[in-house]
Amino acid sequence: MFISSKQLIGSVAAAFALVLTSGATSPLVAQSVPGVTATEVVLGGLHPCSGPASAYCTIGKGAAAYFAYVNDKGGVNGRKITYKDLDDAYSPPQAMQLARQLVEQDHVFAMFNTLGTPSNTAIRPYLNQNQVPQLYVATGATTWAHDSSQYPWTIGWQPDYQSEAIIYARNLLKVAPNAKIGVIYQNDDYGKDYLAGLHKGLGPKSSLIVKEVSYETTDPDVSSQIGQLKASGADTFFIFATPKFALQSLVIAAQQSWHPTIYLNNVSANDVVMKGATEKGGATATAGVISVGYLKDPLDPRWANDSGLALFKQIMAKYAPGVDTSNLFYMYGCGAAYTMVDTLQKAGRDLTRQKLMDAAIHLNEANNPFVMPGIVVQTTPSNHFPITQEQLAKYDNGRFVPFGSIIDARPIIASESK
Amino acid sequence: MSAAIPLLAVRGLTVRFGGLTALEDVSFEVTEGCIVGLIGPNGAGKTTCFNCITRLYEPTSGEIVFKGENLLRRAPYEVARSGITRTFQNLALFDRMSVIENVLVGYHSRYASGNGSGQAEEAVRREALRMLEYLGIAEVATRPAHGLSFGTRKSVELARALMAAPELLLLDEPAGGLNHDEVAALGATFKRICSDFKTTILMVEHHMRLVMGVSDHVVVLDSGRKIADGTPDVVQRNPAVIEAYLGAV
Amino acid sequence: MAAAPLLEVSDLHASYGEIEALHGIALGVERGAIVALLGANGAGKTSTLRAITGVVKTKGTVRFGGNALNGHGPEDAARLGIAHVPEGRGTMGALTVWENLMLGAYTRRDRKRVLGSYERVVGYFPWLAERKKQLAGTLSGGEQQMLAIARGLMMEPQLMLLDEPSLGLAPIVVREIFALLKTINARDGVSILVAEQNTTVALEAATHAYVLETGRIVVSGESQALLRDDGIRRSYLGY
Amino acid sequence: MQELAQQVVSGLASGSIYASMALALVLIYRSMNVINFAQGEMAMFTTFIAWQLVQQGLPLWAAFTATIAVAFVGAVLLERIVIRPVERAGPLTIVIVTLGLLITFNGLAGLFWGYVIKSFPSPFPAAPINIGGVAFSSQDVGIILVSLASLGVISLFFAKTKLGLAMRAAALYPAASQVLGIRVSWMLALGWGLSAVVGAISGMMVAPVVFLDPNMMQGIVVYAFAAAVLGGVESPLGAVVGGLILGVLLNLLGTYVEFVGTDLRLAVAFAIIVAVLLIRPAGLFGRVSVARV
Amino acid sequence: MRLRADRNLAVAIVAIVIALLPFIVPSFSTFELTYVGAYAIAILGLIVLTGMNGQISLGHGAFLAVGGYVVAILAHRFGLSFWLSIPIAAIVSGIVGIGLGFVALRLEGVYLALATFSLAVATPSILKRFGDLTGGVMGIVLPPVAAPKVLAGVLTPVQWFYYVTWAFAGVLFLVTARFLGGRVGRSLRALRDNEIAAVSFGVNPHFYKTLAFGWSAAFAGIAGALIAIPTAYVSPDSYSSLLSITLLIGAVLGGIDTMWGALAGGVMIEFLPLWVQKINNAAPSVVYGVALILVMLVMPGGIAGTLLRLVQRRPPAPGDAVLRRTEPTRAVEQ
Repeated sequence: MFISSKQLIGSVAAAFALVLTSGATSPLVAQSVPGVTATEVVLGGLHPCSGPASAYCTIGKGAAAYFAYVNDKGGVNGRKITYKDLDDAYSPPQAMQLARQLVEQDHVFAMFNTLGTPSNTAIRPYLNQNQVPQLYVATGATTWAHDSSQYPWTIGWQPDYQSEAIIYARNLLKVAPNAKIGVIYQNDDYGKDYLAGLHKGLGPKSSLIVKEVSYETTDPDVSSQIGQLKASGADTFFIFATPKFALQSLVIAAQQSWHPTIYLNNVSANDVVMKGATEKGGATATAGVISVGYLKDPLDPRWANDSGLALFKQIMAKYAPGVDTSNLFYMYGCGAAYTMVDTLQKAGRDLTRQKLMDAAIHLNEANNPFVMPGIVVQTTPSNHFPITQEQLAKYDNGRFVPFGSIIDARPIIASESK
Repeated sequence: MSAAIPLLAVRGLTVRFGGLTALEDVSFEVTEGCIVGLIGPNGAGKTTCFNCITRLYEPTSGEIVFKGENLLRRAPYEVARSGITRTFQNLALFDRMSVIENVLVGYHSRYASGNGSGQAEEAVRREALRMLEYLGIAEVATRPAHGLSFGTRKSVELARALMAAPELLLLDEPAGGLNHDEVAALGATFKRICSDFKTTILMVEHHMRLVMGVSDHVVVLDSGRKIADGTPDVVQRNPAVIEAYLGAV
Repeated sequence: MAAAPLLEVSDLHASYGEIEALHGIALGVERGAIVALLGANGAGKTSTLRAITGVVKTKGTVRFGGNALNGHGPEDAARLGIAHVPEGRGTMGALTVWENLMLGAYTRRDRKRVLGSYERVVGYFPWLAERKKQLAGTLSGGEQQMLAIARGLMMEPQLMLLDEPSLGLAPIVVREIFALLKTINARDGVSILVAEQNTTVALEAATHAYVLETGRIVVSGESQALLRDDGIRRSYLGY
Repeated sequence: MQELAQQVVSGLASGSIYASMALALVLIYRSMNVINFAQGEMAMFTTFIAWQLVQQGLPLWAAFTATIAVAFVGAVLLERIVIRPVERAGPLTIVIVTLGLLITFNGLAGLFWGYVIKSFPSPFPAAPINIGGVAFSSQDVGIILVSLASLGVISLFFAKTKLGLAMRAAALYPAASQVLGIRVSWMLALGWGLSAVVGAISGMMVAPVVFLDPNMMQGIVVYAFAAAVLGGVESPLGAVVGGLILGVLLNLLGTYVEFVGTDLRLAVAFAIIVAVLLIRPAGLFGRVSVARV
Repeated sequence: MRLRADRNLAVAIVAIVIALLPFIVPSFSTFELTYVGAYAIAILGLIVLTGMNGQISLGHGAFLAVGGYVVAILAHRFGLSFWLSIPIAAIVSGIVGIGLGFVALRLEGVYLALATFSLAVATPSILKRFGDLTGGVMGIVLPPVAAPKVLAGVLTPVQWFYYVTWAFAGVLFLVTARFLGGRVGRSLRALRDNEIAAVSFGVNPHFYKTLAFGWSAAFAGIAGALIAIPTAYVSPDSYSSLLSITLLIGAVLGGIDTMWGALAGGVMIEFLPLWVQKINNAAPSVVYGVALILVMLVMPGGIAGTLLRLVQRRPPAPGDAVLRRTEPTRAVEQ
């Protein structure tokens, strides 16, 4: 138990040197892998459960429920998963300290699904330096994949925001090449990544954008922003917002008698938002809203008889009783946890961190029960975006109706990286 | 009364708060080396007058000249450095600080005056202790100022005011709340202070025996106006003073 | 003495935080009497009045009309019929004259009888009726003192406690106020305990007086006798 | 021109949100010279109670009324239990205690109701109103009217009722009020109760617009502070007018001043608070009090 | 005199414990204790400002941001080592603090709390607005800390920076103790206890109040730098209004009347969020909030204040200007 930090850092440094020179696994590390015993594998994660971003707390709970289910079924390769999920309050300094605690005190084998771009950005250098896998982070920034050569121990999971925006842009260029576009985006990494994606997707036709306005999460409402967009004469409205502000945007646009074609980002394209907006703004507020999906929305009647959804409900009922399962974040947590378990499985009985990372960049998971059928969670050593496929859908009469086939953003990303 | 230049001259002092007139065209002088009593019924404007001299109130009109210099041009915190300090009617000690620290704050204006700035903290502390001994309260030096008896608190205030080595010491009701033995002793203390510290005293006081006993000169205010000014004997016989304040004896 | 006095105070101690301000006061106010409480600034006059109505923390006994008062707050003293006109008059400058008067009758429910009291008070101070919409803060010092007394009367009290009614007032106004107090006392049978520094005026109005010094009663007696005693005057009253 | 009108109208709508919250802040400030940092969270919490009651099948107006009652009683109890012991304490203690309440209520709401936004029913019809190209909702009009109505009721209460008069007296002159038989300490509790009622009304008016979640009020409360300071923190009328001015001002600055844009609104609110406190500390409608020593 | 000897002994013991800790506790604890040191410095500034001088600041997170960003920008743009950038952070933050101090001169008690609170809330959006300088929402990644070559085998980078932080803390504590014990500290406290009396004795309120603001802001700037360096990352999300609130809460919980309060407060800020998570994982903030209220009701002097009182067997202090309300002085005299 008691290892002086000097020894630890020393051995890590030695291991690092060995890996660099030979590419082989260091015997030092192989001897005893942190967080792994014959019966247990310890994972760590950070989600904000206090402070302004607490809504995301449920993602961790969803993942924990799935792990509990797996453990009851015998675990992975005979090992039970212990998931230490801590509250970092969405604060990077706190995330840094908790990550160190998880790595150095709790000896986690890997970090799994830490939420938020700021927190993950803060802990990424530390985890990579110490060769601790930082898996399936819960943010759609492109940096997790794009900077994988610098940070090989880090990988995302969900479709990145830029690709999503590119999908919208391509769709728009096809159906309305002369649209006048107004955009509202959240003034942070999340909103700006979407905006950047939109610009990339439009390419030379970026001039179609007639007005971009941002909001802060501290803004009470966005009526001023919507008024500006309406006044700009835009006929197409991109909403890159979190649910609360997406909902407000939809309702306020309707109330200001502005009825553009609306593209709504995936995070906010859920039942809470759409039902709420329909209720407050009338059917016209939501009719024809275009979005994409990759998870199975528990409220979508399409999945009423789906076995994946049945499994989800069964797991939540047993391991997270009493929670509101219509919250898509639980589904997200389960989906990511499924991939995590899958990865552990693939990494084999003889677990090392290196093997785990190898498995993570050789994913080919066509059967994740929580994501839409046809979407394959897939990675290669040269492609670190696990989910790149999304399904366009249009809101019609109380639900999103898919149209067209599943679009894979992978070719876009590939051309993008060049 | 000598014909020397007055240490302090108050000329035509008028103070109004909103519609209330607290002082109306009050003029008097304080000569160096004497004890001047400022008397009058409660609410006559005595403390207001003090507050103007220490620059806590901005007079509506009038002039206050100290050592030939117009005090009204000074900021409130510069008055102490000019050589005027005071005590307060309702006691204004720094409650959460110890007695000695209270007294040390009294030294503050002397740091800035140049001659004191070189003096080491320890020396200043010793001087403060001596001051407490002088007033007979050295044993409470390290006690916090709150929780001391009323009389002791008044002594601490006096020590703090003296610590600034003032040329003019303003005492606001020094006898208030003291019993008659203590009041009797107070008169002697003031005379001693006057000679030991070369300090001129201007005091607001109700206790007539004390005022008349120690003052060289008495100024009487009533309802914001000066109604009499002179030696104790003269003032005591002034019909206006008897009418307004002393009552028929 | 036949009946127990209206107000009976014995061995009353009062303290502010750690500092004791009163060290065992004993005094009584007979029904219908005017009693003066004399002493220099800081002698404990205000504290005594405050201790009687329970504004400060006390030890000892205060009995009013047969009820033990101490241990209760000043609100209860008011409800039992003690009108305390505090030091500095306590007139509420930001409120109108009318509002001040109505607050005096705060504890009373019968609106008709409150209006009756108002009529009687206006009888004493006719100017109040004309200026009832005026803000109390714009009244002169003497008028404010009278308003404070009027407000106390709105309570229909059995006992009025007055704290330095002469404070800051011209001698002629002081005399007017004390004359009024005597009238009120005579006509309405309100007993009065008045704390004063203005010894002469107070002793002339009062039947009985107590002299306080540093929280203790040092002298008491008939006011006429005290007024005649030069020794007492010189020793304790300071002139 | 049409954009200008639209911005002014939606500024008034947002402003009325700030105004209704500022009104609640002013009520507490008037009764005990304290800024209740938890005011917004208390409003949010009571709005959740209303939401819960509606979920249980209560008609909206019944839930509304019940919530107001709960808010009043709850706040009075809160004052008795938590605030009273520190009633005479200095500003720092009270600031910390109200911050503690802020944290607690926020956490409790998250614990009970989660962080997923909830749609709160509106008592006003959903159909938008469109006058000459300027569109707004009847909810916007409703909030303005309710704010003005609250202001009217409060003003009448303080001016015309015995209890209101006693509350004013107790706040301004606690010592003098006590000896008149006014139970000053209970008046403070009553002040908390009233401001919680105004806060609850505010929350229930605001929730249909901004949607209900535990952090609903965090963005609003700073603007409510600014509105209260702008109008004069002791003046209910000032709170309402300050809120409306602030709403319009922020919208116009955000729309027409490139530098401010939509992302420096908070900084503008901060600047307004500081500027008003420096230039006219009593605000637009407050009385300038004479400082005495 | 015995008291002073006791105090010196206590200081020596604490210093020795702090010096030995890295060799006793595991590395990540050393890392956490580094933050304790940084928070203690920030709280020390608040003790000077709020505890000693009576000015309430709910906006010190802004100064932490200034400190953190100065270090980050200097390191990122110019590769400046933190030996140089930390003092610069202190100076820049101090200057900003003096600027705010001028504003604060006109504000009292609750008003100052209100104004500074709104600053705290506005800080992240201001940081984002000037993205060219601050890296906008993505923030700035700092290079990792490395121990100097001579110490490479002796101290790990974590231990090294622990000592750097605590060395700063030690020096700042000593400097603060020196100043607070003398004329400056007396003047600050005199202004807090009774501004009118203090002014009457020549204490310049503008100078000392502004000084206190600048002083505490400079300390917060250093703390911000010392937090940013081991975190190796600054972003607007690190400086939410919650940080400012937490700092003041830490100061009050620790004990705002005594310099020991800075230590206790630093420990509180660092570990309380962890402890409350352990008590109730579902709603940590409820535990946090309730605990805070209880502490204020039960021990208004904070942890250090209460402990000191027990040790010295002193009665509770009365009439504090900040902790207790002073009745507004209404003039009797006209």
